Amino acid sequence: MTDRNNVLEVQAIHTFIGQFHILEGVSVAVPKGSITVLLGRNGAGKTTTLRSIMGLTPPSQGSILLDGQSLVGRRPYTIAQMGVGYVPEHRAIFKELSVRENLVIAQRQRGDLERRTEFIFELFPDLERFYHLPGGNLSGGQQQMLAIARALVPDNRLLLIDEPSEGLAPVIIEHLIAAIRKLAAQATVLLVEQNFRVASLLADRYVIIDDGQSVATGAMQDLRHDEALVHKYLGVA
Amino acid sequence: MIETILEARRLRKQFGGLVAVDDVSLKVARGSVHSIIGPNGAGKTTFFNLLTGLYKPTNGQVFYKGQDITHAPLYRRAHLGIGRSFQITNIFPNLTVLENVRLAAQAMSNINFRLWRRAESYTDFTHRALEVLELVGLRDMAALPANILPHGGKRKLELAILLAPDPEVLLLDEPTAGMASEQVPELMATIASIRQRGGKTIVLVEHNMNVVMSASDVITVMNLGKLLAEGTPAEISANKTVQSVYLGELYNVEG
Amino acid sequence: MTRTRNTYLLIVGLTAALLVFSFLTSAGDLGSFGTTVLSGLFLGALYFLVASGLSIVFGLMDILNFAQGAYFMIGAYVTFALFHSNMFQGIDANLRFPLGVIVATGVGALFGVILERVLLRPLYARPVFQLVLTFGVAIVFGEALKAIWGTEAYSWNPNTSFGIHQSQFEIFGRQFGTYRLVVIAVGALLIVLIGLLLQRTRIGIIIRAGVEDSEMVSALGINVRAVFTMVFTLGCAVAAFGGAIAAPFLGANLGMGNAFLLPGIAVVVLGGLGSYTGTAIGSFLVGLAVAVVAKFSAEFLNQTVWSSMTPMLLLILILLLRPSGLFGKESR
Amino acid sequence: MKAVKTQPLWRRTLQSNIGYLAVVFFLVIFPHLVGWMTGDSPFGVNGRPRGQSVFWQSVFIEVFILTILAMSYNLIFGFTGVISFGHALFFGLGGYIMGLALERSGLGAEAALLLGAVIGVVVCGVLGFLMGLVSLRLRGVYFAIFTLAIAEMVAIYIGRWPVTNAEDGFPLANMPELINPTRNRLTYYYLALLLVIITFLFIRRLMNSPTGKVLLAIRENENRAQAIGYNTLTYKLLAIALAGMIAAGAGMLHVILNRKVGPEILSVTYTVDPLLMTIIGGVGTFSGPIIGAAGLHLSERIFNREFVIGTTSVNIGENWSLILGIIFVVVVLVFPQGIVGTWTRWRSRRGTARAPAPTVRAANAGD
Repeated sequence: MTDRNNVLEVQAIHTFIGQFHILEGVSVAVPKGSITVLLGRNGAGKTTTLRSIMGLTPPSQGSILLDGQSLVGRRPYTIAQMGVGYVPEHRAIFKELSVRENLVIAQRQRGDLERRTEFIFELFPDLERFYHLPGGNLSGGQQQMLAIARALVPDNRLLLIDEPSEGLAPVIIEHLIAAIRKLAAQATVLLVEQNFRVASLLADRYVIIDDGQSVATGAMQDLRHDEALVHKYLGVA
Repeated sequence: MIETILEARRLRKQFGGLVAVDDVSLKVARGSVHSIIGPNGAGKTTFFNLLTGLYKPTNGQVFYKGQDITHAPLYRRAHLGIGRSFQITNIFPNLTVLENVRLAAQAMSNINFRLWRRAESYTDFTHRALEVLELVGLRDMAALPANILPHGGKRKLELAILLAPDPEVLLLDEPTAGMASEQVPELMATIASIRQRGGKTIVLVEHNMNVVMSASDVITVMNLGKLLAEGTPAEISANKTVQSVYLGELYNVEG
Repeated sequence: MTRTRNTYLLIVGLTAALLVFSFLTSAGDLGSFGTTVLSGLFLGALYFLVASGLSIVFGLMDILNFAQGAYFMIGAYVTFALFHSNMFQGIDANLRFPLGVIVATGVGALFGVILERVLLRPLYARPVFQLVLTFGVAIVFGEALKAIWGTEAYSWNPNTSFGIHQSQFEIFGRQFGTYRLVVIAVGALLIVLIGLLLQRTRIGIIIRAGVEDSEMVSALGINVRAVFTMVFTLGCAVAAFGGAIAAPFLGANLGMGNAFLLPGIAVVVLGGLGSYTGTAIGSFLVGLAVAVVAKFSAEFLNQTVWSSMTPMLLLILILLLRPSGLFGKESR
Repeated sequence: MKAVKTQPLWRRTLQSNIGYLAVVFFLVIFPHLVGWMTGDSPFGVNGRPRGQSVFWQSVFIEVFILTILAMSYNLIFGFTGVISFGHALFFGLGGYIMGLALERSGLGAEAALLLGAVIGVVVCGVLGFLMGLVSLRLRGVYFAIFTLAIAEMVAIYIGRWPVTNAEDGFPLANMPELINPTRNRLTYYYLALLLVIITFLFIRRLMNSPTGKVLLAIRENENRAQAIGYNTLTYKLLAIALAGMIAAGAGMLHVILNRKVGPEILSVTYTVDPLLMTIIGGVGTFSGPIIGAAGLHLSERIFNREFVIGTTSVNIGENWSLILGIIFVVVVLVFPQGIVGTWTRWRSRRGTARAPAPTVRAANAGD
């Protein structure tokens, strides 16, 4: 069943939040070195899928394998220590902490940050400028960059990024796209994105989630030409 | 002449440095179903909460039947005839289903401080509650504690609580959220039947496009805290700008 | 920005008002004024030791630990008992006391771990019961102390005590115990140390981040529950340490718990939820206020009842006038 | 089910309350039962005024007083969902006002009793209302702190107040002969029992009234209660004022029984006891506070003596509060529903397994 090329393999997970049956069978495979995007309307279960992988809303059924090791039943911090970086929606950075402290806290070993500082500043020059300012003083786009940078501090094999473009102005989105593409050279990425344009510029592969189930998967290139599928699950009409 | 029942005038809401709702004006016509849509982070939930009174706007006003209700607390709005539902199921978990709805029916009455009679002796409210439960299809479960209802049942109960006091304006916050797909048509049928009975105005924040497109008279699209477009479902689905915020520009450029 | 400036103006104003009031009521007697201020600082140092744990735990875990006063009391009893126990009279008094303090702090830490891990952890889903439980635990500790040492109020005899405790110094012609000065210094030292811990160390960054969003901290690979246990334990240990170093002056009695819990809570509310600076400043404001009122009521009203009531009165006033505290964020 | 409905109201009432009626019946004959078994007169006048029956009467009167106090606490904590750590304030103030009225008003015993009862209840009601008004807008924890601070402050003040002899308090000698617990303890016993019954019926009726349902709604989900149109603050104020008034009544019964008023009736004990009794008995149930109060107070009486085990003797009663506290901690951890709540759950789980859907009757109840 398991493909050795897949960094992450999620198979038919079911997740409840309280009594809400949010995920009713979601399967996602993320090939090594790829950017895979989860598509779907609001409330379809994309965020919950990421949170379930991270152990924040543990699934009650199904399996999640990270390079063949099961993640189900592990606590979030162990999952993170196994090499999963998480960038939550709404840019959950620590607003009272300085940019530097936001990055320091993400270190898993001494020296992580020193090794990565250059790379991070190259990706997001703004962070260098505001290195000692509280995170709360940053603009929305800069906060998003900080949230992503935080996931880059330790060596992660997999990055989970939830809606990087949410609420950002187009110029900043361009910048983010460029940054995330650079990232993909170093790690495998699983992304949630509502904006189809952003998704199609970034991703190699897609998984569509609708009503708590994964309903379609394939190469992003093919999806761009499948207008019917796009409109069925993502469109306005 | 279309009569405006609920109006937002230049509403603005700022959380710290973030402007969640930026100068949005809106008129809801009496008897219409008016939907508010937009991508994540568009500010529609915040806008909705400004209408319901959960948040106080930084600037701007809200009018109901020409009366300024910007600063009216939640319970006052309910008395004026504005009812709201919640995105997260928001019921009284350890009371029975009937009691949940009966409490809502009783809220507008003047019996709330009668300490001496049994609540059940006010049969009008029990009748009203049972009537509403019938409407949403929960009558058989009236005596169960609300927290043992399945999720779909709780959503129906939510709707019943909303309907029981017979409000003129219903503000529905993502009624299909977390609902299994097979339950959605049932909910749409309920909304349709509320419409058919007439006299009700419905404001809907919703993601499920099938629901929005088939149920609405008017759709308002928000993006980045601002009002982007307004029109009939046909107009909105033909609108290029709207398509682009939902799908991103590339798709439309290429497709 | 202006809000911060206003806050500091308010603090300076309050302090100045207290000092001026104290100065005027001491009728030009500088010695009386000086001892009042020093008493205020002494109380402030002790309040800080109770309140720092309360405040950080409240910010991080959303638990208001009503048993914090009991830990203070445990610290005092254990130190008192060890110092006066016949078993240890062979040890030199100057050594016996610090050893007692260390043991008392350790006992506080031990009970802190037990309370957090065994009793509070299963109740994280039920915050109301956590609150009620810490209230119950406070009672249990009080009763346990009563069962062991009885209802007697023990006071420390300076004549058979250790060196510093026996010495006095003069301030404008009035005697003041050197030991209380040491307590003030220790309190100030701990303010700096805990402040450095929070600002400079990795664990401090984790704690401050956890106050904002503990789930995100765990998603970054940090075992937040272990941090909870550590912080809670540390808070209890510091409170017990406070009781231990207070014992030579206050002795040990069953009223101590509430006598320090309520001012501690007043400090937390005054300082503002989760604000360390607020807690540090608030401690000395409350300490000074209690000392000034105590002095005033003893000299002019001729009764001590007002001084005992001051912490509660302050707490009530703060809750009514500024429930968000000095440095608290305004809630929606 | 049809059969039940056609029965006359009094019969239905009787049937559904059969357990309570049995308890009341037992309590009514109890003093005579003890008297008959031990040969002491329950009236305590014929030669042996300190007999077993009279002793047990006083134990039960204490139980009744604590029951009333616990029921009043349950009204705010269990039914309305508001935590207060200052309930002793109402109990103690009620006691003090009654004491002052009897000893210092200069009126005759009957008039003073009436005056004290009215003033005490009114003062505590108004005080509860005011405390709620200024502090209920605060978060839950802050209300708990606020009540604790007020109660402690008043306790300290009255403990040093010369007018009421500070920490010594003052004895009560002036009281109506009919209910004088020294000479006519049996009538006092029945009076206390009557007040328990009245309080119980009042709270049950209140909780079944439209107002009570709103209180439950506030406990369950205050935001939603507001959203459907209730000004929840008003209802919480009502609950706190009523609970304060009832607690004041309990305090009055207490000082008359003990013929003494002192600051100990304001101590935190009278907050902790009803809290423990309510939680151990069952939060938010009608019978929980009764079972909690009776269970805890009676076991204290039973265990409050030397137990000789081999050569060592242990006095459990001396450390009773410690044991109580430990029991409380265990109950909160293991049975947060308390005795009654756990029992009901257990029974309903068995019940639903056997009899499916007991739903139709209640659904039709309004028809």
